[in-house]
Amino acid sequence: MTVTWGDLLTVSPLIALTLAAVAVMLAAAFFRSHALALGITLGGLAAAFGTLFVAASRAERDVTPLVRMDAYALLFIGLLAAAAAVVVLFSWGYLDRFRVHPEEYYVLLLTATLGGATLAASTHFASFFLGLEILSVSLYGLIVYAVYRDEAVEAAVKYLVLAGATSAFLVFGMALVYAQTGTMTAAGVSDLVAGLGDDVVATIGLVMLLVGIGFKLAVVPFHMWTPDVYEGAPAPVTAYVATVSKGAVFALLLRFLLPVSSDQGSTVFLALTAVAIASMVAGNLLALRQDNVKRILAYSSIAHLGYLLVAFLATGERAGLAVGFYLIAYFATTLAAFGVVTVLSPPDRDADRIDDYRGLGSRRPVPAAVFTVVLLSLAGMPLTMGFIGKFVIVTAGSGAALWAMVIVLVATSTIGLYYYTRLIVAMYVRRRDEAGPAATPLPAAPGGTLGVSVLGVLTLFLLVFGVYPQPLLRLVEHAVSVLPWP
Amino acid sequence: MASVSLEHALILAAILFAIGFAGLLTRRNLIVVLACIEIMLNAAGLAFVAAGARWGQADGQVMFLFVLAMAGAEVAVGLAIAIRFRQSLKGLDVDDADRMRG
Amino acid sequence: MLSLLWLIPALPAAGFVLLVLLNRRLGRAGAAWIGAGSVGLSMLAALLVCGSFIVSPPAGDACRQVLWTWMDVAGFTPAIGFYLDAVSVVWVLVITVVGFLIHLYSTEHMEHDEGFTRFFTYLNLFVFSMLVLVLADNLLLLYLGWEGVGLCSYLLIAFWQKDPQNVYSGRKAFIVTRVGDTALIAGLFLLLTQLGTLEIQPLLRAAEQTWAPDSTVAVVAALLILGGAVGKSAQVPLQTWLPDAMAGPSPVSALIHAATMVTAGVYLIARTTPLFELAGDARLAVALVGIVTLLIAGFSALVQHDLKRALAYSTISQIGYMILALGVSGWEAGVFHFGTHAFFKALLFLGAGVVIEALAGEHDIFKMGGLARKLPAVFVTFTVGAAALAALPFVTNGFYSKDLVISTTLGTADGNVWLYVGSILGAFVTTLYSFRLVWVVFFGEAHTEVTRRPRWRQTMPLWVLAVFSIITGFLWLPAWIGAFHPLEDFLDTALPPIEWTGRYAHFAESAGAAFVIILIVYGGIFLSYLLWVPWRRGTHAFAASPVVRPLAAFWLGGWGFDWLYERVFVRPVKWFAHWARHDLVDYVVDGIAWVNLAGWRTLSAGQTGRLRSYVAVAGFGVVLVLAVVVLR
Amino acid sequence: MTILFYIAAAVAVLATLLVVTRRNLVHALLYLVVSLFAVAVVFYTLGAPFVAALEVIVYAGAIMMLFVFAVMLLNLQAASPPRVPWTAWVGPAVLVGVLLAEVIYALTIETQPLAGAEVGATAVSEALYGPYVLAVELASMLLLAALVAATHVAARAREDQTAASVERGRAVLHGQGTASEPGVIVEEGDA
Repeated sequence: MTVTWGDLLTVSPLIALTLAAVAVMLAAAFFRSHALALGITLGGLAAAFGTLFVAASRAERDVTPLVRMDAYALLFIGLLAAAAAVVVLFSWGYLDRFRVHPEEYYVLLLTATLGGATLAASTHFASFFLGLEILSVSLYGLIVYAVYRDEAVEAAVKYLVLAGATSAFLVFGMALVYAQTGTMTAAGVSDLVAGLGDDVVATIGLVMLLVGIGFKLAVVPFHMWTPDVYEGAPAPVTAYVATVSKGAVFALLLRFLLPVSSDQGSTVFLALTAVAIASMVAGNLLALRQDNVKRILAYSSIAHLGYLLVAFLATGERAGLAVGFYLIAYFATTLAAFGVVTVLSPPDRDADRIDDYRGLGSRRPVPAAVFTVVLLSLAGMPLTMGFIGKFVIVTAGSGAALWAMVIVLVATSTIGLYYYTRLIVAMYVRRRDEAGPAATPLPAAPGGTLGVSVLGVLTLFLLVFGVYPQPLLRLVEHAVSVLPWP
Repeated sequence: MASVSLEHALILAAILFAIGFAGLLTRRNLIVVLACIEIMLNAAGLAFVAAGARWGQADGQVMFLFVLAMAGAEVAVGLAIAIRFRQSLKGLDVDDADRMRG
Repeated sequence: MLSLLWLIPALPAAGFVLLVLLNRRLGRAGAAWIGAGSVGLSMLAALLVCGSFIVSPPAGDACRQVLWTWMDVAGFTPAIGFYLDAVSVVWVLVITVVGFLIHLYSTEHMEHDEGFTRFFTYLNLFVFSMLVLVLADNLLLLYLGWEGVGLCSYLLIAFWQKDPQNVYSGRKAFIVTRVGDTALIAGLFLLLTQLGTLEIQPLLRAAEQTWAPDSTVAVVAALLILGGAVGKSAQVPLQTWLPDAMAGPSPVSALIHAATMVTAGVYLIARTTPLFELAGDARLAVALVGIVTLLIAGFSALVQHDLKRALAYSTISQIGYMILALGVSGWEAGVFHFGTHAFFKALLFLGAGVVIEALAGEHDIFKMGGLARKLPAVFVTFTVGAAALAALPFVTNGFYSKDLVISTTLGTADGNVWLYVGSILGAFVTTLYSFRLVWVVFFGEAHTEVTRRPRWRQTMPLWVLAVFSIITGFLWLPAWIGAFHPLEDFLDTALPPIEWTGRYAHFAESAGAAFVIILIVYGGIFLSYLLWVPWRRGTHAFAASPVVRPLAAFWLGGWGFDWLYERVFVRPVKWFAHWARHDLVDYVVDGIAWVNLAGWRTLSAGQTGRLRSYVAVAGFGVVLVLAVVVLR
Repeated sequence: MTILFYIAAAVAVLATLLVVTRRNLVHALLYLVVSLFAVAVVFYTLGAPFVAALEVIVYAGAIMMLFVFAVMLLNLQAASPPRVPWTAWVGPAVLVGVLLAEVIYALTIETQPLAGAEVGATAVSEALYGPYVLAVELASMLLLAALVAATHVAARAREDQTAASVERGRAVLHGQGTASEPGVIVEEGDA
């Protein structure tokens, strides 16, 4: 099997990311400059985005058994690259205050995105595993990037140990599946799932494989690290962990385990149902009276991944549409949420206490307004993308008669409303015992203009596609139609 | 040669995996915790080699190589973070790393 | 002209956006002009559009305007589109006219409030949402407006956020109505999955074609919709939020919690009439909700000391009448009572607002008194409103609509004697409490000094509403007075006409039935006069006494009313008052909150920050799933 | 050959048990080397001589070397957490015991033969540079990421060797010290 020039063109988005990472590293070796690193990174991400169209113009094809560049993969690679670019733009002002060399940060961001892109295109255990590990290892470096912060170290240790352990489960599961069936391809795994029956060893393999996936998605019971890592990592990295790493793994989940939803009595289906319900309940409950904004967002992300699992477990292309659209909405909202945290953060710590947000409506009206829209979208309020996302999930879920999950989804969304409005109230309502703004006002964070403008764009995105989601829905529908739906 | 059954190889892998996992659950020394992860990864690699041997394919061994690479990467970053961990917490007890909670 | 339909909601929306964007750059005058002006223009647009609709009805007696398709998911294509028929015409006219008058009133009422711009921002958003609700041509857009008005209601109840009690009231309103909203959302999904569309007209046609009368699914769908209506319209058992909602400014109480939003439930049921026609059991439930609510709330209103709370209970009670009318298939009667109620109840709340303002924030009616001479304009208009509420015969709109409602409880096939008697009793209580307010507030000794008098922007809306509270009744005269019923003819184009097919239909339609009501109303007014003017002290003592019987026997013994009065009146009142104060429903809500908090506490304690416990949780999960795998 | 497998397996299990139970870190790491050697032998008996060699060279050689370096670098003996009492093992042992029982039970339901043929270095290399060529490139990126991450963390850690320098760095960050040029503050603390 040889790789042709045509194949290289097809995987050019991945190559662009790789080259960009190497270029940033080489540039930093000779000439330390934040602006240069940022420029190359953005250029690399733009190239990856641009080459998507090159790849799209070629017939979708498998490049070796490892990756398949079809519309589905391209959509997700584009999403990941766009999210990474947003994170990069947020990082500019943030890292400038950071007082450590920022170049390695961009190298790691690019390698992590490469890992995510590999996952989105992966059709084989080897690319699955390597993509996941590139992502993980890059994230270790990113989470601990502010090495002088004790919380960052603590977060990185937790993430590293748990990621390592769950990767071991993942590989063991892969080995069991391979031992039992002799296949390592996505198609083979899908066939296996479709005709699983009572093959106990293969089922154990699949469950162990799901441990690795579940950890990355941060669903119950693999969710425990989420709040600590979200809190400890620098805000833009948290945005990245919350979006790119989860989105990429979810893309992969759909590719490998699509037929799980066709047999609602299978063990794997039941296990995932339990995971989805537990995630929705635990995530929303844990956020209820939490006072750290990053932790609130962490817990709410657990719940949102639970919602996504409901979409995944619904059958048919409608489920794919729900997953795709909800992920895009989730990406935009989560990026904007952590963008607000980033923009507000003073140099010595992240603006993550709820007290930092009291009276924000009058001190920093634009970030406050953005955060309000974001929270409303997370709560699923109409006229935001969050609502459309939740709506497509509920239609998919009720279309597949997943009533228990749909009911839990609706009920727990109501709980979610409580802590989202709590944040909004904190921003706009001044308590009586409070003389002025927050007791220890947050020092003004300099250089946030770029970040604030990106926030504006994200908010517009959330609102426009909340009112007129049609184009995005069509795009997602087209992308997911290439998957082998039963 | 063929008298070793696949099950026994996989059971060996499972035993090693389980021991590593038990260590992970029990030991508090970060270096030992990292070693336990290595044990688990190694056991998973062993399972892959055994699986490859069942089908007489090279794929199992190839996957083992990637697991090996990943284990190396994990340990390199892990030990670097461990050094920083020691400075930050004046020790290596992972149970001390509980300042963020709730 | 009908093509301007979209302008009606678009204008308040534009006002809202302008107020948000310009916010602090606007002075008070600017905010007032934009806030009230946008609704005023919207009213003009509504008058034009609805006028042309009435004068030259379009084909099919309805018009539909689709702006764009919102989304297209799984064959489900909700459009951003508006639908205008006789029912929505009534609501649109009431919302814009009453809305504009209340905006005008607010420019003076709120003039010294620091949140002036914020107030109009919310109010414009509310008017927009409410118009979307009643104009929506599909249930999804309707739900959008439904949630929008809920949000505005929450924001406006908690408008004076400095007092945590107000914020609490806002939250209570939000949460309690959410219970209903959940039922409604479930109903919408049931309809969507069963009938494949949420577009109201096709959906109703599909329901008629596919569902047999009284089939379970029709009943369940109708009951879920009723659940939503019960929450929004503050009906039993979800009525508890409305009295607390009076924490908001008076114009808010008038607009949202009397005239418009709380009648959204009535609108919803009227809008989905064919569904309820298919579901006899659901209709019965509607009627029962209505009758129980109107009685409970009526008795509660009778013992309130807070002027606005008394009016709030009366609102609950009057919406109970509307719901009752819908429950006995008197669809048009319910809509009629909505229209009349909107005017006189808005009038009463605005009057109450002036009174409270004049007395420097005093809410307790027993600390008012003697205001007839000091605030003559308010006295006259408030009395008109109270008379309309009490259904004073012939001259008030309340008489014509309530008479019609009460007649339908007996005259239609769904009606029966018990509902009739209940609604008559309710009417009696209504006269007692409505005139009690008049006697106590405007007569007797003055207890508090008047510190401020209203100017034209407050009195003008009062007069206009007072006029409307009289003349709107003549739109539908009962058959025994004359054959003048343009409103009925107009509503017939959208709703099934009232069918006088009940056992006692002949009596119900006759002047005899009206005579009963006239008697009840006059009797009630007279009794309330006696109770709160000449016998006031006795009434107080009587009500306060823990052992009522000997006193009541001595006091009313010669009249022979004592026994009846004590059994039928005092005890139930006390019981109801007690019941209403303890708010059983509150316990349920608190219980849910408690369970959630307990869950949070437990789970949060599990987040120990310790890595090893995190690994253990994950390992435990894996072992559990593998056990299922192996044991299956 | 079979007997060799079982002996090596027994050694591996025993050595691994000792790894996780020994308090002395250096001893534990040495047992880990033994365990890895034993697994290498198992690989050999499974007909995979290539990975057996790699296990010795990379795992037992290179990776363990990293561990030893870390131990030497940090004088970890002194920083070791308190001894784990035997009671701490009960919970994990039960949990893991159940896990193991489940997997072993499932594995013994049916018996699968091994192919029996040795898969040598040539076959592995052909696979590696045939269908897996992209994976090899990805692995290189994995190592690059690890390199960059480890360098960043370790370099900072070295610069921050003493607590005092950390404090100095913080003081500068909080604006109490002198910040001459953004981006090099922490180095300045050492100078």
